[in-house]
Amino acid sequence: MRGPGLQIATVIFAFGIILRFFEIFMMGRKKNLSAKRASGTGAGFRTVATRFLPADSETMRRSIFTIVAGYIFHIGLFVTLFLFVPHIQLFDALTGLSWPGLPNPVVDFFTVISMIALLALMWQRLTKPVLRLLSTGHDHLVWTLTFLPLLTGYLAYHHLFIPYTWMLAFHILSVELLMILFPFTKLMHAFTLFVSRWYTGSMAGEKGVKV
Amino acid sequence: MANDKSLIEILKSRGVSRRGFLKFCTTTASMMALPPSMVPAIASALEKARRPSVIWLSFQECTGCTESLTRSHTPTVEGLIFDAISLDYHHTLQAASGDAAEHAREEAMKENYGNYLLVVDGSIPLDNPGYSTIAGISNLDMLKETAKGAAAIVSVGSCAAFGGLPHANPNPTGAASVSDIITDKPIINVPGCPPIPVVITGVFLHYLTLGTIPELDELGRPKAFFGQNIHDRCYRRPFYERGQFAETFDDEGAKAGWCLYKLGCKGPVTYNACATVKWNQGTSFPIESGHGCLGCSEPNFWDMGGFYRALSEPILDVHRAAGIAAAVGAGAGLAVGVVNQMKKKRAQSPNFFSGCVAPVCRSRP
Amino acid sequence: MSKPSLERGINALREQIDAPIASFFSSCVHCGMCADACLFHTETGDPRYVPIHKLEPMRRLWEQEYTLVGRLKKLVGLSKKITAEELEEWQELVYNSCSLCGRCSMVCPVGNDIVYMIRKMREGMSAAGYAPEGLIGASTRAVEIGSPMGVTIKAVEAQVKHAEKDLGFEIPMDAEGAEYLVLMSSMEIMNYPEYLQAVAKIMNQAGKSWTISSEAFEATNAGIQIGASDIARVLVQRIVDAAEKLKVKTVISPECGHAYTAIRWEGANLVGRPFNFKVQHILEVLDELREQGLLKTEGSEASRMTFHDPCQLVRRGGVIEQPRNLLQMVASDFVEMKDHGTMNWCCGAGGGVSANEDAHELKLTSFNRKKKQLDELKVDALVTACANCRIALEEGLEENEMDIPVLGLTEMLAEHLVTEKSGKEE
Amino acid sequence: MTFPVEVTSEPFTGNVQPLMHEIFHALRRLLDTGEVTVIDLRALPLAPGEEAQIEKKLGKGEVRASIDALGPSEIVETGITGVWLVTHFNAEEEILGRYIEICRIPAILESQDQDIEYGLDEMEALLETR
Repeated sequence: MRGPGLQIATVIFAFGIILRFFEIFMMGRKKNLSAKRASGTGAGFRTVATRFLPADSETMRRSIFTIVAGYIFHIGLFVTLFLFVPHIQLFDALTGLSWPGLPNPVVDFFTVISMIALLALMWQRLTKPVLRLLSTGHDHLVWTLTFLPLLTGYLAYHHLFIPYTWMLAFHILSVELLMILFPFTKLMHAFTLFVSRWYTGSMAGEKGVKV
Repeated sequence: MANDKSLIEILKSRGVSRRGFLKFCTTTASMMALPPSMVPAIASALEKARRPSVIWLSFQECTGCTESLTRSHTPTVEGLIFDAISLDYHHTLQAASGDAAEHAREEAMKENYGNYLLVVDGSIPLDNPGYSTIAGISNLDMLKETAKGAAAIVSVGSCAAFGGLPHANPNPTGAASVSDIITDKPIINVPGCPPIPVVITGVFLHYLTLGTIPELDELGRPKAFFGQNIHDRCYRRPFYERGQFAETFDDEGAKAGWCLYKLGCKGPVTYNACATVKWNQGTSFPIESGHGCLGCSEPNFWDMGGFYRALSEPILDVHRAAGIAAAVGAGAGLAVGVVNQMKKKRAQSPNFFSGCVAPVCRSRP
Repeated sequence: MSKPSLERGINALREQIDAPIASFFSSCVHCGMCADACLFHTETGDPRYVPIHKLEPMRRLWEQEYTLVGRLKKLVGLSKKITAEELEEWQELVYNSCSLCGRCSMVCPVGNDIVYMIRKMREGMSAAGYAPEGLIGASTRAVEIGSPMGVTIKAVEAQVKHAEKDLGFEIPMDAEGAEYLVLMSSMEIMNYPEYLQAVAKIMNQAGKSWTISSEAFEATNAGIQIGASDIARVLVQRIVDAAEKLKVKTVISPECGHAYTAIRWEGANLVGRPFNFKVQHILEVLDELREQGLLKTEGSEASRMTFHDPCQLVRRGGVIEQPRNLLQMVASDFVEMKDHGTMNWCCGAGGGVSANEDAHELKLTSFNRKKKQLDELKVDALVTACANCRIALEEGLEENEMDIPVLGLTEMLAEHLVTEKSGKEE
Repeated sequence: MTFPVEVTSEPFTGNVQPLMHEIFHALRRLLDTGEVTVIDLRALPLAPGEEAQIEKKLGKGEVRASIDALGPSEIVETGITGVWLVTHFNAEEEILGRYIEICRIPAILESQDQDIEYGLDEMEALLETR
């Protein structure tokens, strides 16, 4: 039932990610000649860590919906992707790294809240004026690419609608599609956000500002 | 070729009481995966059933299917079934050999044209007919010829049903399944390597008693036996749900009977009755004996990436390909990066860099 | 010299796009959180003012020219070219509705420094000729006359004379070998002459040698605001030349936000070499003097006060604790606004907005943010350390009929200096 | 790597308890309407030991019968009157099937009309030879 899809997807994924990093880093940046207050390197890493939390409680209050739904979605996705035992088994086979998983009903719960959060975020995207203005086909494509593996995985696990084997095939296909398009869409943020945070943190750190 | 006697008469002639017949019907229902409430219907059907003629062809096979069948529950119930059918040709089991055997086949075909049941085990080589012949007749020719007059075909075992081991990569003989070749006859696939014996007899019984083809899934398998996957009916399923897995065949988890998913069990994608019907007179089935399911009743099970690799692991090696892709990505990235830098440099040419000194800015385009 | 044109604008953008920008655009998922951090959006509700949207033409250029996929899309005609009309439309977004305050850069969950990009976007906008008249005028005056407001050295000299009369001692002009070179903003020269006197008093008390330069008195830099690095470089170069000529150790940036950014952080990068002198904001100098015990004050203001952080000093400059240390010396009832320090809200007039008449209405509307902050605190006075903020705050308060005086921190400190007489008594 | 969760010594399917409930309701139906229920133990996924568990729970009753037709069969009334355990063996004493029957008496125990007819014939023959 399974063919070379994963191989193709992994190849494109690996190719794309490396290509994109080269594309980004080779744009270069000018050396900062001003007198630094501190080295930016450490400050960059500090921001990489601190940006996992909202800037302050007021920001939290102002953007509560985006932050809460965003957190739930990302945590749910993380648990589903990395703590479901069959997934760990796949990572083990691909990378040789293994770690303990969670019981299936727990993973199931996280999958569900992750999907609910994604739906909520889509609802916000379709109704909030700022997001309506910002959103493009790209945003909806990326949303769909993320939602499909969750949905098909959930349906396959619960044996809903069509036979398990078929749903599993759709699940695998949806993940492969996600992998293929990942490097060339804003899904890439999963990697580049660390780069972005580091740049911002280090530039501010050189000025003695914690961001 | 006495097709005149009904099953009940045979039983009677063997001194089987009505009570024995009832017992037979009860276990038959069980075998056909029918509920006990169907027993009276089976009984009345069996009373009327006639002996059908059966021709059994063995092609590229290992005789494992026949072994499985003949070792089952000997010599009573299934034995009776074989008494009930008229097995006119089976080159492993029949006493006759050579011309006499082939003659028997031709005779049976002629006499029961349009009514006999054709059973096939083994796959058919398409590359070179010489790979497998019987009495100088290629498997392909024999199948086509025999299938013509058959009422229905039962493909016993994964080889006949899906090509099986001969079909495994790189498929040196060009092995094909029966359904790859015969398209104009009802075909019942009874895959497995070998199939569960009572499943084989169950299918025969269904045809014998009800005279119909059982309800089949999209792979031509009777839903009664292949309707649910091993995983869903596995007694170790709760361990899967709780995330308790045996990591090796001799660790504590293995001893405690935890789920064998990580050790390559193909239960989740394998449709068969092993977990309920079990093997060796209901003694156990592979998972109960501590080994994962191989998925032997599924097409291409031999090429599913390895019996001891978890289902979610990739079939093909991706490391090398991914490594090469990453290197190509780096090369392409380097090239794109250099082109970008050149473009940036061009944009920096003094002509432009002199830029928007104020007096000029005042004259807007 | 070539005329501004779309081609030149696009070329300028091509040149500006660097690795951080490529990473930022790759990371943005259009979550819209920057909208909640931008006072031009929060106070108007206009969705067009969501910060990341202000960069859309630049983002497209990056995608089309610097990514493989963008190139392919361009090749098959799937991408929209950047047009002059589009840049014209964006002028409002890039200049009127952005004060370069950088609050959006603080909240972006993927860590994009959005204002870093706006600063660079303006390079393209000005090269293409789509910059506000007000800023073009200011830049022209800065280059031709020496000050964006048209203040000449004569006005400075007049002010110096006036101050010397008031103070009773000489203000050093072009004094070689002084420790400090004091710069001013035209705003201070024209509207807040107290600043120069305050600095003179403090330096005098501290016994520090200092000077002003007849060749480089103006600290502000219209080139930074309009986004024209060549102008910015010319203006910074004047200061560098003067500082080197006078062999000063430290150049003091006045109470002005963007001037500090221009000299302290962009200066060396604009002239292309590190400075051989230090650059400090006046508050940094004062805080150092305080630490050394050279800044002595007496008495304190009893009225309830708060401090408005100039964005370029806190978020973009790193001068955060100094004003608080200094205020503690002279204000007994100092309270913080809810959002302060690096999370403060802009006065609404930074980044060239104050010099841009097109942005006048928007500036007044966005002042509502500050008004709300002040209403919560009910203060008697507002202290700040940026002449531009100060003007904007005064204007906003007047518009809203709020009777709160706005004070410059340096002047406030100078007013509380221990006089020579009381000093002797101690 | 294993996930530390409390381990029960025996694997279980969780099917025993529902089965007991099914038997309970079948027994009530038998009393109320006379309806007979037969449960095929082979059609249920049961873990090793679970069948024994069921047997143990139901206990042993008063009646125990054996049949010798096409191999032996064993019919035992469990400790719950009306609940029978029927096991069919082949001639080699291998189990062919196990059933729980909820009835007054398992049908297999009743003498069958056809067999009675043969009996009559044999009786006749017996009497004639006499």
